[in-house]
Amino acid sequence: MLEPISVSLESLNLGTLAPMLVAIGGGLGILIIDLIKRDLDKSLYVMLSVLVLFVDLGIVLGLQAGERGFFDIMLIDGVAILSQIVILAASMLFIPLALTSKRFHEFSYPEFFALFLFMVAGFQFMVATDNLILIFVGLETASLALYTLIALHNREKSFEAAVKYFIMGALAAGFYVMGAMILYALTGSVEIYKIEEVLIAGDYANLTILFVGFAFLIAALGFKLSMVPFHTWTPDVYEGASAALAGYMSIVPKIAGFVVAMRIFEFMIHSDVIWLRDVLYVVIVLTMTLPNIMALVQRDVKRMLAFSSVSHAGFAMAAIMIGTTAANSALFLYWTLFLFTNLGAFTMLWISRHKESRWHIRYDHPYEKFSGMIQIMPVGAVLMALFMLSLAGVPPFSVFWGKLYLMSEAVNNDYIILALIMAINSAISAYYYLKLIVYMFLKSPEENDGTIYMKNASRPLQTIIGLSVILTVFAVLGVEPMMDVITAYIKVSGF
Amino acid sequence: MITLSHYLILSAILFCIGLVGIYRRKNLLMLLFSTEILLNATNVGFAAISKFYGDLTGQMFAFFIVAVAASEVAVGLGLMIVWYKRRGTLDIDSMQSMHG
Amino acid sequence: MDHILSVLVFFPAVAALLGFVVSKDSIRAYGISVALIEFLLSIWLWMSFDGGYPGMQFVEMLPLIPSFGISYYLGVDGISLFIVILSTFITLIGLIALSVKNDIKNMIISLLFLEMTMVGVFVSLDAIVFYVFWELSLVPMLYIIGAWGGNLRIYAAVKFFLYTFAGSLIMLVGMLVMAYLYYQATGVWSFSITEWHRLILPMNYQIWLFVAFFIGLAIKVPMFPFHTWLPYAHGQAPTIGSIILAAVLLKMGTYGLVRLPLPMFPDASVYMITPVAVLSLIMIIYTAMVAYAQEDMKQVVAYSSISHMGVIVLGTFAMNPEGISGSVFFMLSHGIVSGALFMLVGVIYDRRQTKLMSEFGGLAKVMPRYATIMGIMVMASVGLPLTMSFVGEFLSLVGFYQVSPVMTILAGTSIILGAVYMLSLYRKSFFGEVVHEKNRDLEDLNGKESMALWSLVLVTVWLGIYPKPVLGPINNSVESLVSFMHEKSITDEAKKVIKPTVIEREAE
Amino acid sequence: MEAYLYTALFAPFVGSLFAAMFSNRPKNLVAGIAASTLLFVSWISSVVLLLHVAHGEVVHVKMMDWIQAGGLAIPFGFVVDQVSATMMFVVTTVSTVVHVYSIGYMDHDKSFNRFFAWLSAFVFSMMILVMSDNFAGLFIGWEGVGLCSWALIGFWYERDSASWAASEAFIMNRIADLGMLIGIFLVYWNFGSLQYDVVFSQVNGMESSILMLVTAFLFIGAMGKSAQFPLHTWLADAMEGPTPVSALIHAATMVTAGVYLVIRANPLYGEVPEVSHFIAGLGAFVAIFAASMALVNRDLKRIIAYSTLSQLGYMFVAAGLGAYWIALFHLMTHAFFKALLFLGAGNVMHAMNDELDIFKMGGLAKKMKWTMIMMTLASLALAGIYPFAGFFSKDKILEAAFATEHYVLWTTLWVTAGLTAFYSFRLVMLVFFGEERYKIFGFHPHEAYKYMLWAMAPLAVLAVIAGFFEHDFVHFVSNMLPIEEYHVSSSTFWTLVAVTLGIAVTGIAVAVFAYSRGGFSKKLEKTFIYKLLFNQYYIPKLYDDFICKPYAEISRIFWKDLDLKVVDATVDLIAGTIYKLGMVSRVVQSGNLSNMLRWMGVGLLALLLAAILYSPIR
Repeated sequence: MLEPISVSLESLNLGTLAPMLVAIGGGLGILIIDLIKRDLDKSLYVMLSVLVLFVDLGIVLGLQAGERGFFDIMLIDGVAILSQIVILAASMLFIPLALTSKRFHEFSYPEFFALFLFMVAGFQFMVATDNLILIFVGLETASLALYTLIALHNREKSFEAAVKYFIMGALAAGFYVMGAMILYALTGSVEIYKIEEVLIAGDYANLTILFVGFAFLIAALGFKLSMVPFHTWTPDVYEGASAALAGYMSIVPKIAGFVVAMRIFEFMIHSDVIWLRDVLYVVIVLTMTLPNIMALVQRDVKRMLAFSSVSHAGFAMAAIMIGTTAANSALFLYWTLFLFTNLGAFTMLWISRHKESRWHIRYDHPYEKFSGMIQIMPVGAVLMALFMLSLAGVPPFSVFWGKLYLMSEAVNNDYIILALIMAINSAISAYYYLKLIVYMFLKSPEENDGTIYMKNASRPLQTIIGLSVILTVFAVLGVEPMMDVITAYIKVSGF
Repeated sequence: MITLSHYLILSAILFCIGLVGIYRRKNLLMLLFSTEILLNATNVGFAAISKFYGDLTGQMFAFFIVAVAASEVAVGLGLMIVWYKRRGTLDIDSMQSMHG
Repeated sequence: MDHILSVLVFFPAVAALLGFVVSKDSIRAYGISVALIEFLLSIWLWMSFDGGYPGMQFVEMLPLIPSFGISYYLGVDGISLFIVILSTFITLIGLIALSVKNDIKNMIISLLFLEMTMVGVFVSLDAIVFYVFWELSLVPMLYIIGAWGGNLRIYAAVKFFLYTFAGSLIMLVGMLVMAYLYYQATGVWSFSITEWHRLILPMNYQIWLFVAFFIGLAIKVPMFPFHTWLPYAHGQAPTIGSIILAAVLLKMGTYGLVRLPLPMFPDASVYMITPVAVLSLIMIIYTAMVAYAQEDMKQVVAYSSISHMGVIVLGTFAMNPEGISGSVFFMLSHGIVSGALFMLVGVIYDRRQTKLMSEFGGLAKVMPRYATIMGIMVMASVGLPLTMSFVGEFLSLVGFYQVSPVMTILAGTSIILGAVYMLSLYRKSFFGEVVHEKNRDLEDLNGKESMALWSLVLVTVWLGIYPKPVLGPINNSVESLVSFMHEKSITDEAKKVIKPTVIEREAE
Repeated sequence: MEAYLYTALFAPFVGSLFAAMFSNRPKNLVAGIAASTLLFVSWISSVVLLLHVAHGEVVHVKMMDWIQAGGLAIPFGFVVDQVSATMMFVVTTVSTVVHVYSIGYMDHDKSFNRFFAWLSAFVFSMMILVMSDNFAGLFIGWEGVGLCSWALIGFWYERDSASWAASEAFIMNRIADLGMLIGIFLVYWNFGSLQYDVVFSQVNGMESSILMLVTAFLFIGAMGKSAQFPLHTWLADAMEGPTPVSALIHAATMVTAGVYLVIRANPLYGEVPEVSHFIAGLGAFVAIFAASMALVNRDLKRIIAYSTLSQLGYMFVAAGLGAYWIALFHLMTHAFFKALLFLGAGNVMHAMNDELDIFKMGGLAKKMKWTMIMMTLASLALAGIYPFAGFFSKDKILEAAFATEHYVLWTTLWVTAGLTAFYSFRLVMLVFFGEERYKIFGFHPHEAYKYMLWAMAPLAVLAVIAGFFEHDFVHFVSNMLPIEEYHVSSSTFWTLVAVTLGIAVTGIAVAVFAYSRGGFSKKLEKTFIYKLLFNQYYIPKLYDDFICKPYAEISRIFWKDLDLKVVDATVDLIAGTIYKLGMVSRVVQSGNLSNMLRWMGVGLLALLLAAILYSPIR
């Protein structure tokens, strides 16, 4: 005869759940508003979701590290807070991209914004727990929402992208649960810290099974983080999705994935089990190099950016393999700075998006589209060039500082070879970023009317571009304070 | 007497079936089903392990998996219907517009 | 005026930004006046510079990323001062003689940005800041070559960019390692070059770091076998591009050698003398011969400048005040002379749209003034006494003679081979009868060209006859540098090779 | 005195600048006159200095610092002592004459002004060369004269041969200059200074190996300027320049710079007999070698050029034997009569509108009496006939050779003396006497301007009387240069004189006899010897085939095949390979879903494999 379970409310510590609840509530709210009054303008929903996210962010900032809640499923440590901040900030920066001057199918649906908020909530769940179940749930919530958002773009390619992404995602989910099951079977727990304890207690007994389990998890996360060879979806999905969403995908899901990877791999990396480190090393090198090389031969800027962001993910992943506090801080710094630049770059593509395929049957943004841009739209050309240089890691633009910290971490932990590989990869990557600059500055224009690059450019979008330009160019001034905050958060969460 | 290992073997077999399905089939619907099998294979495993350890976490996980699987089906079917509407086929090879 | 360096660095950049506003037809005047102001500023810097004091002056320090030891740290000593002045001077001259017609606005703006990066490289004492300017300098150059160049311009520009970029990234890794080692040793992060100088490293570290830095710098110099981007860059670049590239950008490499690896890794530098010297010898002789084979005037000058850079590197690795002062001075003279030569080639190119020597002949008859200046500059380039380059070449070779007589003799062949290709160039295109009808009525130098060129001639001869005002400060800094290296070096071999001034100069 | 020194030094420079101002303008007589006057000023101050120095004190000034780096400190310092004073006298004298002469000679040349600019510039550099008080300053002048000779040889640059000869001269000198530079480096690193006085004061301390190196390398430099074998070919080709140039640069002054260097550095050379002997030997060889080529040459100026070469040989013999004052003395006398000879040749060329083949002349004596007289005087001096200048100096050299028991040298020089006498009178005969062949070729010769002749007069006088100043000269230079008395019994002495004079006279006699009878039979020209001599021992051809052509070829190979096809190609290859890899690796991105899923499977399998492999070694 079981006695009834009595749970005191404060032991639940619902505060830890609050951020996600806000997001979800906001999403529901939007749907309800739509029920009450049909076809309201998208700008309303955009601003609503920004506000929701703002509140969300406020609550997140209010949390203090080191709490657990809701049957100890929720874990609010520094990383959780930090990553949520990044996720929310990025979402707030990207959602206004919906305010294009041209009408796009998806934004006419309020569901779009609801789904967007659900997705954010999903990501927040992912990062705010060390329970494999909740990670899974969060991950799937986010992914399912994302599939839909992609599909909502309502072009043939979008559906194709969505389906591909969906099927592969399903397989990845299978891998994930399989991995989780193996770990569960091995340790009798699905909480990472417990798993860690049990493994250490048993001094990593029967490694093979453990490795197999981790193999599945790596595969699953590798899919999310677009690690080679699980990256194949990335270019297609980026190409299929709208530039705005592609930019979003290049930042937010990855940061969530990084956090999960951090939680799952960190203890193993610090142990004397070299397997994980070596495997990650190989994966990382592959992920940095292969997409880099493939990006060389791309003909579409967006697709090129997709490959490049895969390569950047490889860079960041290196930090997780290195695994020191400084390295993890460097990861967050790198990704934030990368966010600034990528936001700008994708927005530049987004404002020049046309409904009809004007330059190329398949591509929206072939290189030829930008040829001679300096002649017809100097400002745009210069801005785009800035973002490209930043991505190429030319100082003093934002990404350079991220690279600097990452490489220095690699050096400091005696991964000199890795640092050199990073250097060489940056050199290679310079080529395809340069290619766009060459087209913009050194080729003669095909068009004569600069406005074609501004078709979508509404005031908000221009604001966002301006913002990201400032952030990109003057990043150096922000590095120090950002680094302080990041390191503080990372320290308390003991990574 | 059926022990844990039997269950695990069963789940492993189911998982492999799922995998094979994913790799062999050319029809999106079949792929969808295969992923379902994949997920449910692990359900068996989770249930058995949680029985073995005598704690409920595994079963909880199983339930969540079921839930997620369901929603996946929802989304997946939706996508496929749209695709079928547009292309009149669910053959994988029908979608290769993006490559290189 | 203790922020004069910041002003020097950022004045052109600000001016460039404002330049977007200036209207197209008056942008040229704008550019020239900005360059003039910048040049006067640099002259003022020289005037207020204390030539007697060997150390860093006008130091500015502003922490950028304190926790990582990166700070905005500027300063000049005798070594960098004059290269700064060279950059501002050459930019001014280049702008005066500027002859491009299309997109002149973009050209001038990018030139001003380029000027910022050049000055920045030479005054920055923080490795990262140095690196920032170093990399930034590629961008405007890429644009200049790529947008105003010849048929292969894009290939040349991209090659130039990627080649240098790749090299400098390796140097960046070296810098990070250096910083880490410094951290290990002292417990604080610092990218300050002057701080790094004080760090004494074990031999094996020194060698690896030396290699890392050397690759980055050697590509810029450009050392054989990394030199192949240069002929393309020069061959395709517009005149102004070649002038700046040859006069200043190449100097970044050799200046970097003096500033970074030598004081940081004296032992490794000594250890590496032979391989480096061999490379330089190949540069000197091989490229001189290649220059002789060229059919294109500009290519001759391009290869000749590679050959001369070889002598500069050699002088740098002489490890004694004579050699290093000589090489630093040679940097300046080579800047002036090669700049002038490229400008001269540009003059004829503007008139005939070709640079092939076979197209010319008898120019001395048609354009006597042009021929005169060309003659002077040719003679300067072959290192005739009483021209600037003799002082540099002589000192470099004197210095290196102490290290290895045999190699010096080989290097000395540059004065012979130089004469061979330069005279054949002059003979082919200026002597003989006028063969091509097109050449009959070429107009001689016009006002702005003569002004620009004569000022270069003036400098060449003045500093050839009385180098003291420049050589003095350089020598002071170099002497302290050398004695510092001598103190710092750990291996006996290095102690032996690195010779501070031994012979007392007669007091005057 | 300093004022005189600076005047002597800079007057030509001012002249040069003045003329240069008009260089691109049409002919302007002022340029020539001004330059000449300024040179005359310079000559006067040189003479003043000469007399001043004669009292034994030396003028030494330091104008300003030049290069100061590390331990190296080079000032612009000038010294006027007996040696440099002599040189200054010679240089200014000859060049003044040549300047005045040129006003007439270049009369019709459109680049009249440019000519004087360069000519004065040359004198200026020559003055620096001889007056500098350190090796670096010497080198400045050294290169300066090289530059000017380049410009003056190539003065008529439209002529391809001229510009070629100019380049050849410059480059050959450059080769030697490298040796000189190395010598200077050696001096610096071993003596710690480049000042003559500092260096020479330390000579005793030095070990001979270093001294040997120093002297050897310095002498390489000398070989270039003084066109000693094997660097002699440029001198003959240098005759492409206007004749006054040949007179001034390639007879009287520049080519003797090498000799001057050896004399100037006699404290060094005195210490190393090996090198000195080599110098003497080479000198003797060149003497006869050049004379032999002069025997058969048909070119008026080249003959004189070769004779210059051979006389330089004499000087080096003297210097090599340690008889530095004799070398200097011969240098001086030779300057006078050789310049005179050239200027005469100039007149002849004018008369024959620049025809140079002496076999197209003849019988010009009637038309141009004075020229004939002066050239004969000069030839007599050259041949070393008493009482002409050449006799004293040349005879002393032979005596020195004999007295120091270098009989081989003596014999060589003795034979050479005969040859000299022969070819110079062969020239005189063919040009001025015998049948008037020029009529066949339709020339209308005429005597040169009066003032040109007057300009030559001083040289003529000097060529005659210079020899008699021998003893004053000895006394004059005695406190600079070692003077050793040769102890030969007076009988031997007189026999020597007799023998020398004998062969000289014989030579002359043969020449006069043969060519007054219309020369030797044509058969001789078929002989191998003749061909050999006529083609200058095929040495120019040799250089062309084994140095110039291969060099050009190798350069071309380096460029086309090495630089482009190997070095650059490798770089592009690397880049290209990476790009191709990109092309290849696109297959991963086939866009087919099942394919993409397969890749995920591959990844998983790889991971599992790694798991299995690693599990033993955790």
